[in-house]
This record gives sequence, C-alpha cells and structure tokens, in this order.
Amino acid sequence: MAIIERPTPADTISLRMPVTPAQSMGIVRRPVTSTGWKSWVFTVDHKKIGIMYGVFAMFFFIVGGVEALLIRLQLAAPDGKILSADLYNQMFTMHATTMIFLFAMPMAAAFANYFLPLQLGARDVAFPRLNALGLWLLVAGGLILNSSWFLGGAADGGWFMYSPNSGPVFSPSNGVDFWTIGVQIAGFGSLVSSINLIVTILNMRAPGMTLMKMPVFCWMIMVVQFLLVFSLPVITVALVLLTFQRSFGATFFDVAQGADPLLWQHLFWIFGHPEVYVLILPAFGIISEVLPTFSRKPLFGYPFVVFSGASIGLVGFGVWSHHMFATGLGPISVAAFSIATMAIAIPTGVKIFNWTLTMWGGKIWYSTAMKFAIGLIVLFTIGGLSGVTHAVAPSDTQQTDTYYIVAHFHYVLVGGMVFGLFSGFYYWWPKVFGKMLNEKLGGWNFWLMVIGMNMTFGPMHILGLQGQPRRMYVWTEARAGEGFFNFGFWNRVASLGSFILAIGILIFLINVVHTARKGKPAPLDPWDARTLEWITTSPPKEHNFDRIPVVHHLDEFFHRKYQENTTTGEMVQIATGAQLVQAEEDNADAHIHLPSPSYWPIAIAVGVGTLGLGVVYGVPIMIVGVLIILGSAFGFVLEPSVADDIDYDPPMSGGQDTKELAPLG
Amino acid sequence: MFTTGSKYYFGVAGLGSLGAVLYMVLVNPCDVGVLALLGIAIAMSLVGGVAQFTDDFDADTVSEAVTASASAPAKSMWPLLLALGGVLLLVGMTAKPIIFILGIVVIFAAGVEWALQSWAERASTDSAFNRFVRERALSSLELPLLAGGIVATIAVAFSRIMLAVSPQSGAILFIMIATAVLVVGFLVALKTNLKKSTIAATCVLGAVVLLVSGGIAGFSGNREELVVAAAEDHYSHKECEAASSEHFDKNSNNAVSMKSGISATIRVKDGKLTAQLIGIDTPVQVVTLARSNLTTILFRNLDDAQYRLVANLGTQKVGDTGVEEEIVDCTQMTGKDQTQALILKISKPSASSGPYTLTVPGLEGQEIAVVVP
Amino acid sequence: MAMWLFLGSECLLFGGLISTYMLYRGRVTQGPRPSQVFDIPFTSVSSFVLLMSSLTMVLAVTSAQRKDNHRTKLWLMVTASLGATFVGGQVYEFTAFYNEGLGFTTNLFSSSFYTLTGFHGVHVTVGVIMLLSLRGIISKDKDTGDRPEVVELIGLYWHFVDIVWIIIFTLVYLIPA
Amino acid sequence: MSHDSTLTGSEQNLTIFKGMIHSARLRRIGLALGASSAMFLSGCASNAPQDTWQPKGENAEKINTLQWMVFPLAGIVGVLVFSLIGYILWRFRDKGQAIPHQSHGNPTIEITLTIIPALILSVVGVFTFRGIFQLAQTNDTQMVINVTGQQWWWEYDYPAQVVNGVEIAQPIITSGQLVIPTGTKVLLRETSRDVIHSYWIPALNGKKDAVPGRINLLRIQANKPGIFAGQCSEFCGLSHANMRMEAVALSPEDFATWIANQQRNAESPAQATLADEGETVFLNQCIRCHQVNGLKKADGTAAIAAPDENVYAGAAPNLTHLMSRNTFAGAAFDLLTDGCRKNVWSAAPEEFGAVYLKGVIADCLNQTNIRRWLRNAPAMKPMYANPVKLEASDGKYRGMPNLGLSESDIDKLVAYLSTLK
Repeated sequence: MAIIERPTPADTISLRMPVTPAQSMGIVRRPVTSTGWKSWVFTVDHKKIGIMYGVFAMFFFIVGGVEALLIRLQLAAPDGKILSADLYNQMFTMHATTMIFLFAMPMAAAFANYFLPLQLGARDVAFPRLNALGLWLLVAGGLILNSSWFLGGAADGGWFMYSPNSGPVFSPSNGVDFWTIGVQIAGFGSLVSSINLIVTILNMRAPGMTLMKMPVFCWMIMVVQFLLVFSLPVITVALVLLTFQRSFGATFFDVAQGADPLLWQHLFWIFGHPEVYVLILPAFGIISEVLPTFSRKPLFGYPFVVFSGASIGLVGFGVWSHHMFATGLGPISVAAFSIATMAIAIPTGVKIFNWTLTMWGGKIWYSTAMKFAIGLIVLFTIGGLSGVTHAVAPSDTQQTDTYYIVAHFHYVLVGGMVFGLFSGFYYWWPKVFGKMLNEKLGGWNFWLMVIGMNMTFGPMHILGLQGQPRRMYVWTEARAGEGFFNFGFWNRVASLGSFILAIGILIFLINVVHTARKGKPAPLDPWDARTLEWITTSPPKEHNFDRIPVVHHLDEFFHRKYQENTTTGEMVQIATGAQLVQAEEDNADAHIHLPSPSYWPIAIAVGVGTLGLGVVYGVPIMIVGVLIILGSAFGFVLEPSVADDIDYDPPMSGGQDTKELAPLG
Repeated sequence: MFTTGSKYYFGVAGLGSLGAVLYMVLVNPCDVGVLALLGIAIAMSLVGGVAQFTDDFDADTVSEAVTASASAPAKSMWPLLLALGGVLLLVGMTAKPIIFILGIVVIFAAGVEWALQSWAERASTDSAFNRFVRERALSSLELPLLAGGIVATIAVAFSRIMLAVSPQSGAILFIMIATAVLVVGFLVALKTNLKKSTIAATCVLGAVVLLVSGGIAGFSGNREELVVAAAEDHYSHKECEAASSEHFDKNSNNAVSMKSGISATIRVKDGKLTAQLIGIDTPVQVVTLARSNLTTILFRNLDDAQYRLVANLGTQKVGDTGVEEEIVDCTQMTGKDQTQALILKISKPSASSGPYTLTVPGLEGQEIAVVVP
Repeated sequence: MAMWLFLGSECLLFGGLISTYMLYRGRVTQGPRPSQVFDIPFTSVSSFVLLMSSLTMVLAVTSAQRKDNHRTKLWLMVTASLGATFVGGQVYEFTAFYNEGLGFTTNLFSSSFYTLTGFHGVHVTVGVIMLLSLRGIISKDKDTGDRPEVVELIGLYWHFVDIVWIIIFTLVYLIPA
Repeated sequence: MSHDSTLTGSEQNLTIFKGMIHSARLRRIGLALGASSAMFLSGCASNAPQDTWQPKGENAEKINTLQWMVFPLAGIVGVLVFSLIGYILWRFRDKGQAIPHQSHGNPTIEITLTIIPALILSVVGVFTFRGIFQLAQTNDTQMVINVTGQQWWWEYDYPAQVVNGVEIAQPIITSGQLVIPTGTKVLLRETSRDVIHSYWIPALNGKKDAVPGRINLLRIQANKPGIFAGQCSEFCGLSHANMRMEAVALSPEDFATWIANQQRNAESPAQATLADEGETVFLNQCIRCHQVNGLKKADGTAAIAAPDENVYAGAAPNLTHLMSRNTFAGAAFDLLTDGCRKNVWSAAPEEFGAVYLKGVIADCLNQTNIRRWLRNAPAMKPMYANPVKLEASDGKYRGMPNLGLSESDIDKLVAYLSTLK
C-alpha cells in the first residue's frame, strides 16, 4: 500500500509546538479533511474538481435545454403566444450563452480535469489550487449570468451581443451588464484553468510519454487550451469596452461619436470562431479514444489526426470574418476569408476519414459509447458539409442569419459536441463512479437522441432555405408559403423533434439515477481499453496511481495486455487489466505527496464575483470585491502547498524526513 | 494602573473633548460636529472605564500568567496609530474631507490589527505560535494593502507636485527624482559598508521631502494654465470663424481614419467649392441627406490657403426661452491636400428652418446647398 | 511556463486595446484631439523612467540568483519606487488632460486612450504592489517557493509591462493620428 | 436554372434517398441523408415568398448558380462518406473475429484523402472567388436608392436623379415597399439610424447589413414585374420578427407613373367631410412624427413633423402616399384585405403593374388592421412602449406609442388616411 503523507515544510520546523491551539485557531486553519462537504468545496483534487465541473455543467445543460424547449414551443405554431417578444429574446440569448459557457465549456473542462492527469500518468494537475480557482470563478460567472433572470430580466441581445443593440439605450435592463460580467468572470476562470492544463500536459507526462505517444484526447485538450489562452483576452477586451460603455459612459460603440459597430463584431468573432473549436475539439478527442477502443484497433493515422487538430486550431484564428460576410467588409476580405474557411474543411475532413478508417478492419463492439461516437461522425459530417455550403460567401449571404445556420451549428454542436460528450459519459462512467451505466437504457437514450436531433434540426435546413430568419419570436402564415415546404409543417416537426430529443436526454438522467441506485459494479477494465487511466482502480484513488507508470507505447495499457505474435502477426493477450492494476498496487511508491485543500480559490472567486456585482450596483461593492481579491490572492500566494502540521486536528507532529516535493503551487 | 486598552479609550475621550471645545470656538458652537465629538468622548470614557474595570484588552495580565520563558507581548504601535487616526478625523472634520477619510482608514486598519493581535496573543501561551497565528490571519492582507498604500501615496504626492509646476520644470524634476532614486540605489549597492541607519535616514528623508512637497503642492493647487484650461474648457465648443482659433485649431488633425460610410466629399480647388457623391459622376452643388441619419462628409482642401468647412444648419430654440440660436458645425483648419471629416446628424427637414448650407469661410458667395427632405 | 502563457494571453489583451485605440484615435467629433493634449517631453521622461526600472529589475533578478538578499531587496525597492513614480506621472497626466477638457466620455479618442493607458497603469500598479510585497516577504523570510524563481517571474511580468509601454508610447504618442 | 431541371435534380436525390432507407442497417444514415436531400428538394417549393432558391434577378441568379454547384457537391460527398461508414459498420461488426492487427495507418491513403477534398474545394474556391467579385460590382449602376433601417421599419429615399430617362426632380421618401423599375441595375446605399439591421430580399440578392455610421452597397435588379418578400435578418431588438420589407418591380413605364404620383403633394380633403375632420385629428396627433407633404396647419403654414423630438432614432414613416403601398408599420401588416392582397401577389407579370398602381382602393382597405393599429399600436407590434421605462432613451419612443384615440377619432383618421393616395 502506498502511504500518503505530508512532508514537513521548512518553515514549520522552527516552530515550537503550541500548547493548546485548537480552539482559537478556528478560522485560520486550513481545511484538510478528505470527506464531507468541506472536502469538496475546498478541494484541490483534480478528480473532485472534475466531477463538480460535470455536475455544474449538467445542471446548466438542463436549464439551457428547458430554455430551448420553450423556444420551440413558441415557434410550434404561427403567431406563438407562449412567450412575449421580450422574454423570447432573453430566452434565446440565455439558451446560447448557457449552453456554450455554462454547459459545453465546463463539461469539456470536467473531462479534461478528470482524465488529463489520469491519461498522462500524473498524480494531479500542475497547479491544483489554480484548478479549483478556475472552477469557482466559473461558478461565480454562471451564478451572476443567471441571477439576471430574477433581477430585472436577462440579457436580450443574442449571444453575440452585437453593438449598438447591446448598448445602454437599446438594452436598458441590467441583463446585458450581468451578461458581460458573468461571461468575463467565467472566461477568466477558463483562462486560469487552460494555463494550468497546458503546463500539466507539457510538464507532467509520465516518464516515456513523448508528445507523440500522448493520447489524442490530451492532444485535443491541449489545442483547445491554447485556443482559449489566445482567444479569451480578445473577448475580454470586447467585454471591457462594452462594460465601460454601459456602466461608465464610455463611447466605444456610440455611433453618434463616430464609433464603428463592426469593431465589436471583429473582436467578438476573433474570440467566437476559435470558441467553436474550443467546443468541438474535446468531443473529437473523446471519440478518438472511444473509436479505437471499440474497434480494437489503434487510431488510423495518429499523427494526421493530431496535426489536423492543431491546424484546425491554427486556421481557426484566421477565419473569424466568415461570420460577417453580410456586414459589408468589401470583396477582398470576403474572398480571403471565404477561401480560408474552405481550407479549414480539409483538416476536418481528414479527421472524419481517419475515424472511419479506424473502424476499417476492426472488430466493432456496438456499445452505447461507440454508438454515440459513430453518431458524431455521421451528424458532424452533415454539419460540416452544410458548413462548406456557406463557406461560399455569396451563397452565405442567402443563408446567414437564417434557420439554415441554426441547423448547421446545431448539427455541429449537438450532433458533434453533445454526442461526443455522451460517448464520453458512457465510456468513462465506470471509471469515475465504479458502476456501469445501463446499456439498454443507453440504447434508448441514443436512438431517441438521434431521432429527436434529426427531427429538430433537419427541418431547420428547409426553414432556412425557405427564408425564415433566426431570432424571430413569431412567424406568420402570410410568409410561410404553401405546399410541402411551408414553414408551418416543418416548424411543427422541429418542435416535436425537440421534445423527443429532450426525452432522450431525460432517459440519460434516469439511467444515471438507476445506475447510482442499483447499477452493477464495474470491472476494472470493462471495455478492454487502451490508455493509462485504466491502469488504476475505479474510481481512482486520491493519488491516482500507486506507481507512476513508465510509458513505452501510444496505447500503453493495451500493449501491456496484448502482445503481437511475431510469426502470425496475431494479437495475443498476456495479461488482464485487473492483473495489471494488481501489479501496480503491489509495487506502489513508498511516499506520495499530495497538495492540501485550500480556502483561497473559492475566496478569490467570491471576491471576483463581488467586484462584478459592484460594476453593476456601485463602487462601494467594487471596493469590497477588490479587497477580498487582494487579500485572498496574497493568501493564495503565501500559502504553502501542503498544510502545516498544526492544521490537523489533533495536530500531528511533523515527522518523516522525506524530500519529495508535492506538485507545484 | 491604567491598562493598555483603557489608556487608549481615555486618550480618545480626552482628544474628543478637546476637539469639541476647539470646534465650538473655531467653527460653530451649535453644530452637529460638536455633538458628535462630545458623544464620542463620553462613549469612549465609558468604554475605557469598563475596560479598566474588567482588565480586558490587557495583554499584560495574560502574559503574567505565562511561564517566565515566554517573552512579553510584542510592543504595540496600534494604540498610537489609532490615536493618530482620531486626530486626522478631527482635523478632517474642520479642514478637508480627504483627511477625514484618511482618518477613518487609519482607525479601521489600526483597529483590525490591534484586535487581531490581542486575539492572537490569547490564542496560546506560546508567543512564537501567537506570532505565527497572527501572521497567518493578517499577512495576506497586510502586505498588499501596505504596498498599495505606498504606491498610492507616492503616486498622489508626485502627481500633485507635477500638477503644480510648469510642464518644462516638471519634466526636469521627474528626471531628477528618478536619477536620485537610481543614484541612491547604486550607491547603496556598491558601498556595502554604509551604515544601515544612514540608508534608512536617506530613505526617510526622501519620503518626507516627497510627502511634504506633495502636501504643499496639493494645497497650493494646480498650475495656472491648468486652472484656466479647466475653467474655460477650450475644446467644448467649436470655433468656426475664418481665422484660425488658438485652441480649437491647435495641432489640427488633417487625416481621416473614417473610410466607410462617406455620404459626400466636398472639395476646394482653385477657390471653387464642389461636392461629389457616390454613384453620381459629375460634381454637384446640391446634396441630399437623409433626416436624422449620421452623415459623414469629407472636406478636402486642394488649395494652398487653409480653409475649414462650416455647416449652417438653421436655427433651434434654446430651452423654453424662445431665443433662436444658429446651429453650426465645422471642421478644423485644413491645409493643402489634407482631409477632414464632419459628422452631422440633421434632425429637422430643410423645409422647417432652412435653408441649410455648407460654406467655407474665406470663399464668400459660394455654398453647397443641403436638402433634407 | 505559466507566466509565459499568461503573458502571451496578455499580449492579445493589449493587442485588442491598442487596435481599438488605433481605430478610434482619429475619430473626434468634439473635445480635444490627441495632438492637442499630448505632452511628449513629459511622457518621454516617464517612459525613460519605466525603462530604467526594467534595468534595476534585471539587477534584482541577478542579485536573487546570487542569493544576495540585501541587494535583491534594495533593487526591488528601487524598481518599485521608479514604478510608483511612473504611476504618479500617469495620474498627473490624466488629471492634466481632464483639466484641459478630455474626460473619459468626451469622445472616442478619450475613451480608448484612457482605457488603454489605464489598463497599463493598473498593470504597473499591480506590479509595484507585487514588488513591494515580495520585498516584505523576503524580509519576513516567508516565501513558499524557490526565491530566485519568484523574483524572476515577477521580473518577467515587469519586463512585459515595460515592453507594452514602449509599444504604447510609440503607437499612441509618437506616431501622429 | 429552369424549373424543370430543378425537379429532375431533386427526383434523382429522392431516388437515392429511398434506396438508402430500404436497408434497415442504414436507417440512421437514411435519416441523416433526409436532411441533406431536403436541401435539394427545397429548390422546388411552391409559393414560399422568401425561398432562397427562386431567383428573380441577375444578382440572385449568380448566387443561385453557386448554390447549385456547392449543394449537390456536398450532397454527393455526404452520400459517399455515409455509404463508406455504413459498409464498414456492417462489414466489421464483431463476429467473433480475432483482435485485429494494430495498424497505425497508411500515409498514402492519408495524403490522398487530404488532397482530394483540397482539390474539390479549390475548384469551389475559384468559382466562389469569381462570384464574390461579380456581385460586388457597382460601377455600371443605373439608379441609386438610399435605404435606411430603423427599429423596426425601412425608409427608402430616392435622391434627385434621372432614371431611364425619367427625372426624379424632388427627392422621394417612402417606406414599407421598395419600388424599382425592371431591368435596371439599382444600387441600394444602406445605413441605419440606430442598431444594425440587414436588408434581404432573397429573390433579388443576398442580404447586406445596414450598419449605423456606415454606408453598405447592395445591388439588385429584377427581371420581371412582381412583388418580392424579404425580412430583416440581423437581430435588431424587440420587434425584429416584425421588421419586414417588400420589393416591387414595375416596368419602366409603370415606374414613371409611380414616380409622377410620388412627387405630388397631398391634397386636403373636401371641406366638412369625415376625412376633413380626420385631417384635424392628424394635425393634432400624427403630425408630431409623421410627415404628409403639402399638409397645412390651420393658420396656413406648412405642417412639419418633428419625429426627432419624439422618436429616439429621429424619424417616422412619411405618410404622403400611404395608400399607394400595400403594407404599413414596417411591412408587418397589410393595408389590403386578404383577397386583394392575393390578387396583387398572384398577378401575372404583364398585368402586375396595373394591379399594383391601383393602390389601396376603398373596397380593399383592411379596416381591421388599421383600426387595431390606431387603437393600440404597441399591442400589435411590441415596441418598448412603456412610458415608464423610457429613461435610457431620454423619454423618447422607439416606435409608435399607444395614442389613446377615441373610436370616433379613429373613424375620422381612417377616412383621412384613405385619401393619401
């Protein structure tokens, strides 16, 4: 067995042990327990943080989903009366914002946080407390964003919040203020966590794991984090400008002063387009793990997949203006961005071919995870192809801002991203919770989602090409047309489909509850998997690995289980997963040091949230916020990575003379 | 004798009464301030009495119980600071609100520090441990706030000085201060045998000089040009005369960054005024502009003389007075081959208070008519 | 590593703000224009002061690497003082501009100018606070990591802020609109 | 593209579509394909007024050609990829075979599969490139119209110019319906008074945003007389869904007639009629924002509207020739009864001009709509009309407020408005 122990920090050695510090120490002691609510709120364990990200994201997935259903209800019939125009505008704005910033990104962060260290063979991320900080900032941002519903109405400018419609005159409620502040704080959280994850990937891989032996999931996460690091500051600038205009009377988007409304659009899309890849690439990463596992074959053309992912990321920075073909950019920029946009289809196509060919010659096991992965390939391809149709800029001027676009990006995001994440749920659930999700319910879940998704978003292609613009709170018979392709019929189909989709997702939730209550315990290696996260127990121990694995192959775990018979070329099993895990336990490292929990991350997040509210409600609150931030930031910096002995109850005597360092900061 | 805590309270009470008397004599005997000060004095003496009676807040009594090995509690400067805060508060009441706020801050900081210190001193009987507890509770806030305070003090003091002196001497002064800091830095770094007290004295001297001169500068106010500028607000109105205006035309800007959305281009060439519209090839003398639209008009001067473009946009009533005032807008003086832009928003049709014209002072008799339907 | 990534991110932040300023500096419909308020000699001096502080920061870093606490503290103090005077210079500049009629909301130029330089000023202030706190930490012997590395990280940040200023100074003050 | 070939193309796709769903295993792919096939099929929709696949003018035709290139191409690629996936899913299902050889890929296939899409896309790219520059061409323009978006209607003003030999001497201001001559290259100079809007008549050209402070150019041309629907397609606030537009193409002769009518001032109705009383109501209420050219106050001076004092964006529709157009309130509501509206929309190109130029005759006036509007406009079309919440816009409205008119006033107004031919 491994011994988890705390090293003795140098500065406590000089301290003579106190007589009875326990009571009066109260508020200044560090949290140290590993059970109970405190162990979650103050944790720095990447697994707990990952699960909290997941719970948070799932909650907002449901919130965003309900918003979507209301939207579809409103549009099910002409002249819908379910929502007022004002409420409808808030609804679609918050649906998009919630789904992107509070579901998709956190859910990807959940997977990244949980599995990145496990797949890399690390004990934790590089900066565990920054990790917690990222989470709590996101929570603060999410709460601020959604609190606007109860404080005078949510933001109503559409998720890209074009100026000047988002200015103080055209959107006088506080909704947009909450939106800018919330997104800014959530974005800051993402920035913190992405820096952390990049450093983790670059510095904390297990011995022997070169970058080209790293699982594709990690690669995609790394690309995503780089995208975030370089795109988030741009949206921060845009949000700062908007906040300054709304709260302090700056003139950035005041056209009467000569301002250019396109500035916002450029800034927004320089962030917004990479953001699209931020959303989709983690799902690509997930299915790049799932497909090989269930095809029993390595990923076809690993380097191509990796480099196409990286080039998607890179080119993704150069295509933002294709969201602005109709804004009057001038033919030269339109042409340039049109061509660049087509270019980005190439690496995407490469990925699709590689996934398809991974299955070629395989031994395909149709588990639910695999079904979702295949679903992603098919649905994403549809989304990708409709994407090519509006890379052709003139054609795009007919399609942009219509339901065709809505169809396109929902195929990409629901068909692509959501299916990828669900694939990840089914694949990794046994790893995280030690229980198998029910495959039968999984089947229902998958098929209802496929049918619902195609029924919802398929007809939107037709609606768009028939000229139904997006963001309309009503459509009328007069413009609906007649015959097979009238708006009315297809709008009804779409609304019906959205409920089928919702039932599909509901079945997943039922499955989760069912599994938690009477799911069967998962074997150590249920899928005959290929990567390092399976080389430990399920759920993994607090310190992840009893022994840091040494890596020799891409798909290390698989190669420890199977060996090629050199004469026949057949793969022969030499060990089971359970045996390998046992072997690790038997040879556990003697001393393992883990960082201690901390108050400061959540304290900083509270401070940032207070500062944000201060921007809306007045300077005194801002000052309080700044003080909290200052204090907790310095507390954060001055805190040693492991708790002092006196933080324990009863106080422990510092002891074993070990020199091994806990992870950084 | 008096305990540490009650000493402070009695001190404040004394100061409060003194302040009240001063206030009565100097300012106004029947003011709220007097009542407030007296109230403070009474309250403080009460609290002080209680503290004295209960021996509370008295670290000595606790430390007496500690074994001889434990050192006596650290000397405390907080009571002193608290009293200083009280004085600042009083001075601020009569003089400047900023000092009043400063007083509050000092009192608050000293109060917190003191409370925590005394709390920590009772945490255990071990002084080292107590210090540790205190530092853990406070150092994370102490350091940045102290640092922030230092930055703020230097920045404010320095900027007051700069505001008071003339720009030229300001720049020179700036160089001198920076050089002084550098030179002192290098001297200290090179001459390791310097006494600590010498260094400290130099630093304190520098700080005091900065603070005192900052204070003096702050009270004496900004330099005259700035005061005049603030009073006259040179740039708030445009001066559209034929002659160049001292402020409005100072360093006039002759390039335009607005390229999209030009409604018309007005040119002066060989003393002739013409307009050019998008989509219409020949120069025109009448420009049609949509009502209430933001309209950008470029003015391009191709002649040697300096000109400005003036838009005469009828009249409007000033408030409810019934006085009619002319609406005029103009560019700055524009040199040869230079361009300037004029952004107009004409909310009334030309039929109501027209005619509207674009003219160039100095080119009399010529105008471009503006039609706003 | 993390500091480098953070600074990379910061580059884009300032990139965005500078682009905004460059787009808007010529768009003045009322109030003063850039060339009417800028005091180039003064700003040159303050740029020079900031440059010097980079030099002293280098000295602080080398002292830290030589484990010379005394000089580290000294140079940190000198850097911080220079930084603080720079901030003071900026406060002065803002006040003077305001008096001359350039409020934050006056026109596009003023909004983008104050936002850009204000953001930079906040960065410098945060830097000075870090420098002073670091000095305090060294005195109290409380630092939690590798001391030379901490000094170097803050130095990195300081140089970055400095370089950004050089860019701002060139683009904002020197090149006419 | 003729209508026939549209049908053929889509029939072919339908066949593929049916073929796919015969195989139960390929059900899902069939379903997915349904969506992409639907794209093609939509080309043959009937009577959808905003169909993007029914060009009625040169610019839209150019776009349509590109669409007909890229959509089938995407469809074919889709079919190929899905067939491959379907085949693999069937062929390599787990039949108990051994763990396959751990092949890591094949660079030749990889590179081929990279180059093929690159080639396809570069062909598409060349055509796109050409299309973009063709559509951006404006130097052979024959007519200029200024189009200004405002929450939530469009104003069209025709600067003084000579079009096809007909002189527009006085600038014309109208709204609701853009009237253009057929066979003429018309340049729209778009801008906006408040937020970003987007002008889009799918049958004539793609959309172009109307950005405040900028002037964006959009060229349109109609081949035959007719009426074409469109809708604002950049989210512009509360009534975005109600911001519509219609473009009317008239033969050059009919257009000349229209011009002549638009240049007339309105005439006062005969004394002591209901319409005359209506004029008084108009002068008391409506003139605050709505201009009627030629209207005189009781003292004989010209009545000039002051929308800038009441409406945030500073303008309101000019009503001088209200009854010459078929819609009101940002083309959101019909001035015509349903039957008359159908007549206009279904008129053959040869007789369209005559039908349209009749305007709204008494029998055709949609009394329900206009009365409802006059009774309480914001109830019909949301316009941030709550007087309490106008602080941010200096107390000014962003659309027509509820005027609280009495029923008799409404009768009078309707009578007056119907005289504004």
